[in-house]
Amino acid sequence: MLWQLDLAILTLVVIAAVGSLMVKDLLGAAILFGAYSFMMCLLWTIMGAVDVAFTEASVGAGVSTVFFVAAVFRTTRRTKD
Amino acid sequence: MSTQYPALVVVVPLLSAFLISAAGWANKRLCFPIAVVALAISTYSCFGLLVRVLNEGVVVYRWAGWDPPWGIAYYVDHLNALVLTVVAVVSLINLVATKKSIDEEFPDKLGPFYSLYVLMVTGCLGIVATGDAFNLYVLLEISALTGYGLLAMGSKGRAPLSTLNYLYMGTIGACFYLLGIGYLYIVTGSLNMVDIAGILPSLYQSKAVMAAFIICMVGVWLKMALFPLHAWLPNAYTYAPSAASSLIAPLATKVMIYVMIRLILTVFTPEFAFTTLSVSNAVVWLAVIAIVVGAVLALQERSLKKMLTYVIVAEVGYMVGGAWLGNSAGMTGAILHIVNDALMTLCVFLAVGNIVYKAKGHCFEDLQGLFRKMPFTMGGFVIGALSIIGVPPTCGFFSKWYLISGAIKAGQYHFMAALLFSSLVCVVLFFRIIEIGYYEPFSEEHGHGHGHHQEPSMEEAPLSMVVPLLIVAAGLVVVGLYTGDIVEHIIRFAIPKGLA
Amino acid sequence: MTDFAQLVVAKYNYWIYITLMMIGLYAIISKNNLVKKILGMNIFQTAIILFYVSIGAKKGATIPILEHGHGPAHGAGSHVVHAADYMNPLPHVLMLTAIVVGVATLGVALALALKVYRHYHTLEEDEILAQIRKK
Amino acid sequence: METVVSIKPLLAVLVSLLVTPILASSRAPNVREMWTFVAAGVKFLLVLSMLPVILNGTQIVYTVAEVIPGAAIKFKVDSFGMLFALVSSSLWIVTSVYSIGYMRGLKEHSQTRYFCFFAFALSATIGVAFAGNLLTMYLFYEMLSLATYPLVTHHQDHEARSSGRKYLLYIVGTSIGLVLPAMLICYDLAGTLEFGTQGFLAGTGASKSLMAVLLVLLIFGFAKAAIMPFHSWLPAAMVAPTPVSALLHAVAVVKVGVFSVVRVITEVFGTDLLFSLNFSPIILFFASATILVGSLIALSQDNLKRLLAFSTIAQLSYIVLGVGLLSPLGMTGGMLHIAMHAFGKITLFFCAGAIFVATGKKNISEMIGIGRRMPVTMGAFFIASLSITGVPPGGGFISKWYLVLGALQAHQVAVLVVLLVSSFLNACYFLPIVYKAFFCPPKEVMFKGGFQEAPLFCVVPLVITAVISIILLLFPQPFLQLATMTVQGLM
Amino acid sequence: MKFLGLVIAFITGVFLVYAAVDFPDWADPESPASTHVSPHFIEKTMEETSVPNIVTAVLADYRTFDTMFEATVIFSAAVVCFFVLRTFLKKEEREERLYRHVLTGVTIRVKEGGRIPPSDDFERIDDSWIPHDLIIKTICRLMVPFIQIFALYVVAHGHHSPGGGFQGGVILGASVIVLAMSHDLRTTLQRMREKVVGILCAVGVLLYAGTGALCLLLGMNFLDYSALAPILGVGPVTARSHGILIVEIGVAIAVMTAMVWIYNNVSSRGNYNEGL
Repeated sequence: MLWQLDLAILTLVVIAAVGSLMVKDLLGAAILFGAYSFMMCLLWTIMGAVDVAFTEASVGAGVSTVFFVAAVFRTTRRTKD
Repeated sequence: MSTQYPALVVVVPLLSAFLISAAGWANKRLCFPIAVVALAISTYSCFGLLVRVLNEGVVVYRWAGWDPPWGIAYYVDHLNALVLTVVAVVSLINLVATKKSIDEEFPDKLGPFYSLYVLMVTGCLGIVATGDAFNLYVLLEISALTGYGLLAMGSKGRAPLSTLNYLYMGTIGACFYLLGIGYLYIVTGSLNMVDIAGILPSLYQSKAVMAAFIICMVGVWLKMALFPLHAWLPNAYTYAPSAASSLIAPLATKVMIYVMIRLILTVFTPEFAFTTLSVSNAVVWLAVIAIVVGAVLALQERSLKKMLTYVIVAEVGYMVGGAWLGNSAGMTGAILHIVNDALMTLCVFLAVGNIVYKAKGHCFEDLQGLFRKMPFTMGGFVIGALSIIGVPPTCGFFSKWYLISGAIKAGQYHFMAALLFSSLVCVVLFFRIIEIGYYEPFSEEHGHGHGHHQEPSMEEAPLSMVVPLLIVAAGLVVVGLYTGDIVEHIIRFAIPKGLA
Repeated sequence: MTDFAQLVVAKYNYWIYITLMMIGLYAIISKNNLVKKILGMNIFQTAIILFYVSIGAKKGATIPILEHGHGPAHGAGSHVVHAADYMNPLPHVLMLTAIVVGVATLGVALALALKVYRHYHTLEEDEILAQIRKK
Repeated sequence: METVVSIKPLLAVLVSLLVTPILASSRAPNVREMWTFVAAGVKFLLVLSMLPVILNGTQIVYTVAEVIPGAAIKFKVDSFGMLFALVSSSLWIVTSVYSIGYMRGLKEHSQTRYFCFFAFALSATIGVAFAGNLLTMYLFYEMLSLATYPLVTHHQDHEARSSGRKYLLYIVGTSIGLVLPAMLICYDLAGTLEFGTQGFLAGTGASKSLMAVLLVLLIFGFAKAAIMPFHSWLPAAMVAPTPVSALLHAVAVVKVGVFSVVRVITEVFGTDLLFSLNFSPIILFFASATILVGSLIALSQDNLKRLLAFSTIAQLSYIVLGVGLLSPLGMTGGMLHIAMHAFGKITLFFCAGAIFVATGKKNISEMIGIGRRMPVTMGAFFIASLSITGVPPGGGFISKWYLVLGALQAHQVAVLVVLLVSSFLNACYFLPIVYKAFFCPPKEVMFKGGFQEAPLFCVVPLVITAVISIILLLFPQPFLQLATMTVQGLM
Repeated sequence: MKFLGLVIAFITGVFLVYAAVDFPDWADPESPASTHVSPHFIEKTMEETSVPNIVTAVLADYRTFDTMFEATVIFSAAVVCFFVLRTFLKKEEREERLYRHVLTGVTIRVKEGGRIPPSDDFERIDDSWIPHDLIIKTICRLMVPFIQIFALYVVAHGHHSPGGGFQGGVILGASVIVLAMSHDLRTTLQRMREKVVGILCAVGVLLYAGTGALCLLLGMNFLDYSALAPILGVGPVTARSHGILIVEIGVAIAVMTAMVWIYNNVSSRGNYNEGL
């Protein structure tokens, strides 16, 4: 595998994580978290952990995000940090 | 069948959990019997397992028929067998004792409640029985998740909030443990405890191993609420439904103590923990602080249940300190105290459950005149209290005895002082309760009441709640009298010869 | 300097996972919003999963699915397999479990957060504590 | 010394414990008190049945459970324990009679609880008497503290609560704070807690300073002995009903404390060890101080029960003093004083209670001329006070006599002085009461009407005990023999 | 608090970095992790379980005990969500309800005790009702079957390709969730009642654990699939392969229903109205 791609995605992952924690809107945070999970899943595909990546794609990027969105819809988007 | 005891211990409750959850949709009244039968079978096989271990030493069970380290195996030795038995017995008694309050609190959710209850027990049993580091993590999460569910159904608002904090802390703790196991895996390449223990000695100098040990310990401490990581415990247990708190308070922390001792004794050897890694003094000091802080915080509480939770924090200090004294007496005390503390915590929490069931509250004001109202409950409570204080012949005294003598042997006199201090504080704590129940509300005309005390306005809790409580209370004394045998025939073998 | 660079590159994944863990830990401890804490918690968990998967990686190896695997079992059994050709499957297995545990925890946490919101009508911890003190 | 194994000690302890459920469940008072008598009688007979064996110089041992290696829960009946057991079990019968009269006379509330815990306390007392090692003694000592708490605080009012707090604070606080660590250190040193006539600390080459610390911890730790400065629970505990004060705070509780201290001196350390370490002055100093100060405070008391309380404090230290002399005669005197003082002091308490029942008076200043009203009671009071003071025909004379001889034998002139002074003080605070009771000018008499005694249930017991304390002067057996046997065993 | 968090996180980080220096280099074939236990899996899987996908083999056979509890975790999470969130509206009949006439879009308000003509062109709605977007509705409706077929493929083909019970189950669940999101919760609940979800969730895990119990009853250790050989009428190795398939199906059912169950409770905050 090419390690440049590896490094790039690793960096992106960190950015997505920080972003999802920084953004002042829970819905945005949830979406960014989905992006984060998907980056993660790509990363693992690169590392050859196909099953883990598959699971993360379906669970982490898919269902988890849905749960977050549902919860945010049921509560509030407002957040102070 | 006796070869299958290790499987039955865990599998029967597990299966019954699913059955209960399915049956709950058909007929609510089926749930309780299934749960009782399952836990009874599990308890029975625990005793059978204990007997087998006493007769023929370590029992190995290969799940799915694969040899370790490739498959997952249970290694049941004296330590596991003892703790397994205690866990099973405690959960069974509590299940029977709290039926009435459960029926009252969750009339339309009996199915899920019992299924979660049994799953929680399964998790604890599995944690104690397993010999595979990662399997332990999964079971940890099961017992934790179900525990969150049970705790969250208490008082509106406060309970979910405190449970959520518990969830954060618990997840961090479990993740730390997982991380530590990862560190072990990266240097040893194995997940089987015995296998790891075989590989490690050549690597004791590696920073990774040291880190793995410390990370695991921090994770475990976080889950057992050792000071200063205890903040989540009091609220989580206080606002929980009484059935849940009287299950989780005795089991959760004790099981984590067991995990700590298992890690110290089996995965990492005592030499590594106590000599190679020179942190034991610091940990003992931490335990001392935990005991003192727990006792002091308990003093300032005005709610019985919350006071007891702080007592638990102090008790955790006992066991951690005893385990880290680094000599066999202290370790004996710690292991013995796992048993005793589980029983006496169960005893007092059952009593609190009865009080809440009748007096509809656990603040000090609700306790007035309880000795006249519910004498049997208070009798059980007093015995539990005496055991926590450490009055012979209740079992609490003897584990305290071993802990203190371990402290003397190790020359850790501050630990001894802390234990005595907490005993004295416990005297104050519990006799304050007893005074409130005994004197208040004060009668108008002084003392020589002309028969106005006489009328026994007894409103005791139902028999199904009182009898188990009294059984546990009697058990405290019995266990105390049989301390000698327990130590002689079980705990002595659980402690490696290397330990001075 | 060069060997330091070597160190950085050779263990780049480990550094990243540590960074992610620090982020997650910081979020759990010091974020004020309950859902943000839950986010931090999940980041924390995925960081550890990343760590494990990094353990499993192996230079010059392919994904842990045997070639010629199709076809009848005994036939394929005869085909000889070299451990060096395939990734280490064990961490992957463990992490499947870990991911599922993660989503389970997430579900429970969100449920609790909903219950808290139903009672206090806010997700901000300080506001909730203020309400509790007011009572 | 040969030993026989027998379950009798356990039975003697348990008999009153087993009867408590029956007491608690029995509705009719008569049935309840009948059972009390049954228990008391059986207990006394059991103890009595062991007496001949002991007098033959054999010991009875029985091990209940081997809880900790070297420290089982174990009973050992030797001459000294037998002496104490005999006193307390015999006095329980008398006190039961008295309690009935007193409690019914005052229509006290929740008498069932009272009788239950009374029985409970008695089994704890016998347990201490027959304890075979320090652990067992500690066990029953704690049990006694907890069993007496509801009795002390029987009235359940603010006063009872505050004094109950004081009681617990002193008794339990000292036993956990001082005895427990001392016991553990002993265990760590010796590896056993078995009582031995040579003392189990003898062999262990512990430093003198450590020994001194242990001695102080143990002597003050058993705070029921009320050695100053750990004495002030005793006057506070006088809020209890009089029978409780009578049996527990004149006989059972305080004597248990003293008994434990004597055990510590004789069988934990052993006389030889103390002698070689020359610790006797420590004990003597504290004991003498307690005697003098206690007597002086007693002088200034007006409330009769408080006066008796302080006199008790002083008298207890006689026993410690006698044993602390480490001379054979002195020890004999001390041990004998357990019995003598018990009979004398319980009589005095009975009298105080009888006066209270009959007239409702608590203070001495209100009892002028009461002799005309209650001659029997005051006569018994007179005899008992003589016995306490140590003047014939009171039985106390013998024990005092031995104490004096022991002081001479140990060449402790100071102690001799202390004894004489305190006897004088005793006379000073007892005799005026009797004098005012009988020989006061008619115009000062506070009681109109003629002869009117307390209920029969109250009067008979105090007469009996008074008579016994006279008889003990003439026939001090078997107590004297038991004491001498013990001392011979120790020396 | 923020500062404390920073400090703790920083300390942890430094500690971990300090420890990580001793690690074997990343992806080093000679690291103990790749040389101690895993080679056995890689080399023996085929002849011991005849499953080419090593991960599946290890997951569902070598460490199947873990996986059973993994399924249990999901199950318990679902039960917890139900237990914590679900609120049963007792007096729903008495308060007024809204019905919408599908064809005309007329909304009628039924007072308590009132009835509507028994015809299926009325649908029950909440006051927070928003008209569904036709495009989304139609497209999702078209997508769902394909998603589900793919999911089934993933479950069935887990032996030979990435995937298996979990992934398939999650995707199945996702298909239902998509339906619930594009329409509303009631539509889904009409297709899949809560009771069905609850029972299926338990049955799925029960299938897994029950297989293990069956092996135990057949005289082998718990979950030792080779005990199934006589029943399935194949050799022990193939029996293992089949056993793996059985438990994967169980996991799929459990995970799917669990996901749906959690979603139902979370999205409707426990009172099963029309959800998102």
